[in-house]
Amino acid sequence: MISAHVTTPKLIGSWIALLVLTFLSFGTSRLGLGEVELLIALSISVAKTLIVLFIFMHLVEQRFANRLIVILTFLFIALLVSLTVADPLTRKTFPPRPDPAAHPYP
Amino acid sequence: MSQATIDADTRPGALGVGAEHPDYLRADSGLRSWLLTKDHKRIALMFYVGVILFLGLGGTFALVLRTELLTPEQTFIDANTYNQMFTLHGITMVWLFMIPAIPTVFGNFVLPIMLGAKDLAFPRVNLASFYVYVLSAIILLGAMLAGGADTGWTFYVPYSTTSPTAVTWMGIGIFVNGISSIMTSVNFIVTTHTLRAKGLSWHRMPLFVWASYGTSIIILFATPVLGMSLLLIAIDHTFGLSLFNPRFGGDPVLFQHLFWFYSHPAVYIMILPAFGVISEVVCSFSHNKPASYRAIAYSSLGIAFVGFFTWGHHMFVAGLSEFDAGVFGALSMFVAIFSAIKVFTWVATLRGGSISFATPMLYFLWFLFLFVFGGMTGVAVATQSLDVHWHDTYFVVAHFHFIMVGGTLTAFLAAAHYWFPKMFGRLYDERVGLLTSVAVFIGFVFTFLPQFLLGNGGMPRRYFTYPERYQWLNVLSTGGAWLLGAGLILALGNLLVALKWGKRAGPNPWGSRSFEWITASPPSKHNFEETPEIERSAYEYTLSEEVARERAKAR
Amino acid sequence: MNDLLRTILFLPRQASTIAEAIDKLHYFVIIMTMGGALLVTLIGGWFLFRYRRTAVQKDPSRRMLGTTPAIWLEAVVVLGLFGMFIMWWVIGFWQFMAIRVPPENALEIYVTGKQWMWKFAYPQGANSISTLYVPAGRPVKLILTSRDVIHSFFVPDFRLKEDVVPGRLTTLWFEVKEPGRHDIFCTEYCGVSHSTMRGEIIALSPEEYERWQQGKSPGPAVAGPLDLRPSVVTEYEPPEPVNMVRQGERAAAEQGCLRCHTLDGTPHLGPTWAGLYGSTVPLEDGSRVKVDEAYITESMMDPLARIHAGYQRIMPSYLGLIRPADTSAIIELMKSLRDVRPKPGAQAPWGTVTIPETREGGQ
Amino acid sequence: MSAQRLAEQFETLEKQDHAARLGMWMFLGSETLLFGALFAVYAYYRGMYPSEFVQALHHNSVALGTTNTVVLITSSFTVALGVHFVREGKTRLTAALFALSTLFGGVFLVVKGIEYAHHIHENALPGGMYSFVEQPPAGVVLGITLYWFMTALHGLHVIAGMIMLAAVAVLCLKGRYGTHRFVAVENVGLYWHLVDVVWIFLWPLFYLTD
Repeated sequence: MISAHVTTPKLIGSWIALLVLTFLSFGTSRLGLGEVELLIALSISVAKTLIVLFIFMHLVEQRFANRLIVILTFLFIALLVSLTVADPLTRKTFPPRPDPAAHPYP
Repeated sequence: MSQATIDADTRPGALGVGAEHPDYLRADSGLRSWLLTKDHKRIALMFYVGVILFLGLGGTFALVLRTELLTPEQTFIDANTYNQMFTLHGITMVWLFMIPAIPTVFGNFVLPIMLGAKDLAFPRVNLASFYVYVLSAIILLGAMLAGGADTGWTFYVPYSTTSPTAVTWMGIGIFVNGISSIMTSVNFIVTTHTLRAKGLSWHRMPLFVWASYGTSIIILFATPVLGMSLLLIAIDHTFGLSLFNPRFGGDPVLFQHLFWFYSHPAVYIMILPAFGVISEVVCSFSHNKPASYRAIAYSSLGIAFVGFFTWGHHMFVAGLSEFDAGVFGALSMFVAIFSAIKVFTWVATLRGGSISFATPMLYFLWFLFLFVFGGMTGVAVATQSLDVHWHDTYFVVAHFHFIMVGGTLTAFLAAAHYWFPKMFGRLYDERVGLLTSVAVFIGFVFTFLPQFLLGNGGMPRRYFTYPERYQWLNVLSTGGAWLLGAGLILALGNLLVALKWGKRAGPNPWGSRSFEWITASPPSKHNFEETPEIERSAYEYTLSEEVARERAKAR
Repeated sequence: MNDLLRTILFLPRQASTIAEAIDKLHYFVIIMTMGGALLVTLIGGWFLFRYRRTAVQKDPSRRMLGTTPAIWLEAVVVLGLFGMFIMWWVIGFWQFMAIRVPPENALEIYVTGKQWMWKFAYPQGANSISTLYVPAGRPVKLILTSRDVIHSFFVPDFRLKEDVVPGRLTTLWFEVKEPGRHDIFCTEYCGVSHSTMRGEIIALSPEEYERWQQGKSPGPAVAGPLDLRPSVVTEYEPPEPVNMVRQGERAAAEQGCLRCHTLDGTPHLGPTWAGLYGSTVPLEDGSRVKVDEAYITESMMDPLARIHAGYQRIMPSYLGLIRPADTSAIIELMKSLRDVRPKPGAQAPWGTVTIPETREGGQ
Repeated sequence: MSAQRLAEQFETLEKQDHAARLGMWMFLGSETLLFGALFAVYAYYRGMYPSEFVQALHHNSVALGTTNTVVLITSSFTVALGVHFVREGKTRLTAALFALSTLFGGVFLVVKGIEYAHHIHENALPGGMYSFVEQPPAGVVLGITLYWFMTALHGLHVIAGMIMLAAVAVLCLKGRYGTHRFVAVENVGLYWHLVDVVWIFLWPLFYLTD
């Protein structure tokens, strides 16, 4: 069952990779790129998460069932976030109109 | 017709696997052996008692509600009590009855036996799940006594955060209840993965297992979201967290998103196990393999998956953006397809069978009508322009009661009769069973068909008083509710009587090929001495019963 | 046919222009639903009878063990059904968009829901409680908001409904076909007296409506079926003779708007209101925005969100401090000033300004 | 020893261990959805009030947040090492590494506490208690409330994880775990990694917002 084994050098390597990615993320956030920044930061976070999942959490050497759980988890979070956020973001743009509903009102 | 058609297994010596051991009911005695048991069958029975009690409580609330609605103005309770009643009816029925009902009682009892396992993967977690359920029930009952709640089971903000009732404790109670559900579902999934008997591949499993698997996946991923949203309500109610408070720019619609992300899949948590039961009942009584095993099995997973995409159709008029409404409307149509596949496959399974007409089969017939009608009105209310009129009227009430009562409760009753011989080793009275089934159906139709018309007429739900023009339909509905209540009590009485005075049942009174019927009725404590070796699927009706038994070697 | 089905299905009158189209879809959907359920049940029942065990034992040829059932048939039926469902969706969504997008020239009326009554504010300054007067044969756009919890504005005769959400403005539009009276229900549970939160829409002929607006006929007599009277008619408030624009001027003075904004185009701390409504103004971030109700409301409630270029970020938020009626009155005031030309060459005078202390979130 | 710990319903130890791992993964998946709901709230409000959110989170100390990120990643690394060594039977090393990870968890909480104290001092409190006069607009309060709620919930998970890590460290010393039995150690490790993963997302959302 265990095909790829997680070894000490691999663990140390991933640790260093995680720290490097952390500082990369920190560095890009200082550049002042605006909205793209968030996207970059989140992509880096996803990369870090994958390292933690596959190496630290040994997903690389486990059965598919466990990976399936991870896939489903991410899928459902993505679903929840995207379909929920689509609501406020499209209130004014579809159909295009000045929509008083998008604004706070006592 | 009734008794003659049941091939009661009367051959001497054929007492089923494990008959030489004392059955699980007699294996140990004393209160301790029940309360601290790790036996999945005993835990199932304890859940059985619990859910029946809460069915009674929720049903009582419902009868009070219906009686109050006999007249357009106040009949015998005041508005406040009425509002409390429908809230408590919803909370009790959804979280204390519907969601645990089939999985924790029949799932717990038969799922391990179906897989040829001695127990669930985590027996202690299973017991803990029961006690967490009891704890949640105590919290909820305590909250009912200490102020109740008048928010409706949907807990919409900002009303729920400002309501002077015990909303906080209701929220916490439901949160705890969710933990219990999650524990059961983790157990089911792990058991299905790791404890299948030798040779029992995925495509040989009984269809009930597939349905339970799908249900468990929904519970696992949807319940935490409900837990979080109710926790936010509870904290808001007590400490003023104000995350949805318009004063600070919060949007009450966001709460509805979170709530329905759980509560729409929750509908499938309630109906999927019912599908599982119906699949078993249909195949067992028509002595036929399912017209398409894979269609039923995969559509369970399909429903579990697609059920997550459709929550927005509860919010078409709630201030949802038109774009989101369109997306959710289209996605909602897909779920109906999976349900349709199931229904057609069941009907096709009947064709060419050899059908014995016992009580569970009659319940199946009711289920067919009620579920198809309820399900198609579901597609109707997901049609946006129609939903604008129907939303939050009695039409919606009638629709989901067709699914929940007409679907799940009917299937629960079918399961209660179908597995009764397995659980208690006795047969119930078939004639009384058929009669009560008819009473339940007629009562149901009279209760909820008029409510469709009320909804068309525009009567909003949760109305304590209503315009006079709606009265005659309400009177019909109330009458039906009483009949339904009476039918349920009679059905329960019939089963209780059979518990002591019923005829002894053999291991396989229905002549089913599914694996839980290999063991003795009632099964011994460990179900099987050794893991069985399975060389056939659960629906091999082309084989004679002896051959079928040989190809599922068990000891 | 229409009337027959409508009566059988217990549907109320089709009083709005879109009601009939919606009902046609309704008939189709409900007939298919009922028919589908009956068909499936009958086929199931027929199989139950034909393949009953006693009969099969007598005549084993009925038993079709091991025959492959017609999966293609199921596939065809399922695909057909799916096609039908998608058709429902297409028509339903089409109609939904028609329900949701108001025409340009609609008459705007502000609706405020509170526990447990409806309040209506008309552009010309009139107010009413529980009874909404609208002209027949003309599109009316309701701008809805709530003072406390979520309510829902439901008119069964129009087949229309929209939730009334605190903190937001939602809209609903309709065109009544002819004069008459129609029920308003609240359909979002809102507390003890939820079921008595009812009201009435009285549609008047355009002439009658005009007369009513001028205060000449406070309670026009309109024929309508008896049972359509709301069971609880709360207080009736005769339309105020006060003009909405006057009310706006009063509110603007009371709220202190006029300390920074002028009405005649004189430059001051904030943009002048003269000619502002309907114009397109530059924003700080370089984009431009059309000054409409949405932008004005936003600027009152959340002024720093999108600030007019060239002005300081000094305006306090009025969120929670100003009544909705005043908000709409101020907007009406600004509308009335849309044709006043601002004085040319004016720039904001940069003076030393103390930032007004805000009370936002202070509790 | 290993025969004893095989529960009656399992055929082999391998299956039993697989069951324990799968159960843990499912629990973690469920737990993640708990945070998922809050991420959805965050995304929804950030979409509605982009500039207010930036403003609200502006005074979060990036330095402290980044320190915490490094601390938590390192603790995750030590836990991973510990799990690695328990499989090789070096239980004393595992105990030491887990104790070190618990210590890192403590450092994380102390830094978080310093931040909280700073916020309390500024009156940047959640919900109705908010009274940080410099930042009035509506969305800001939501940003601060979310910050408090999400980090506090994460903090609770850190505390729970620390208790489990410490318990496993003690049991390792007592010789409960070793080459014959390590799935429980793995599962506690998995839990701690989840805490780390959640923080990996919280950090950019609440600290790198300028």
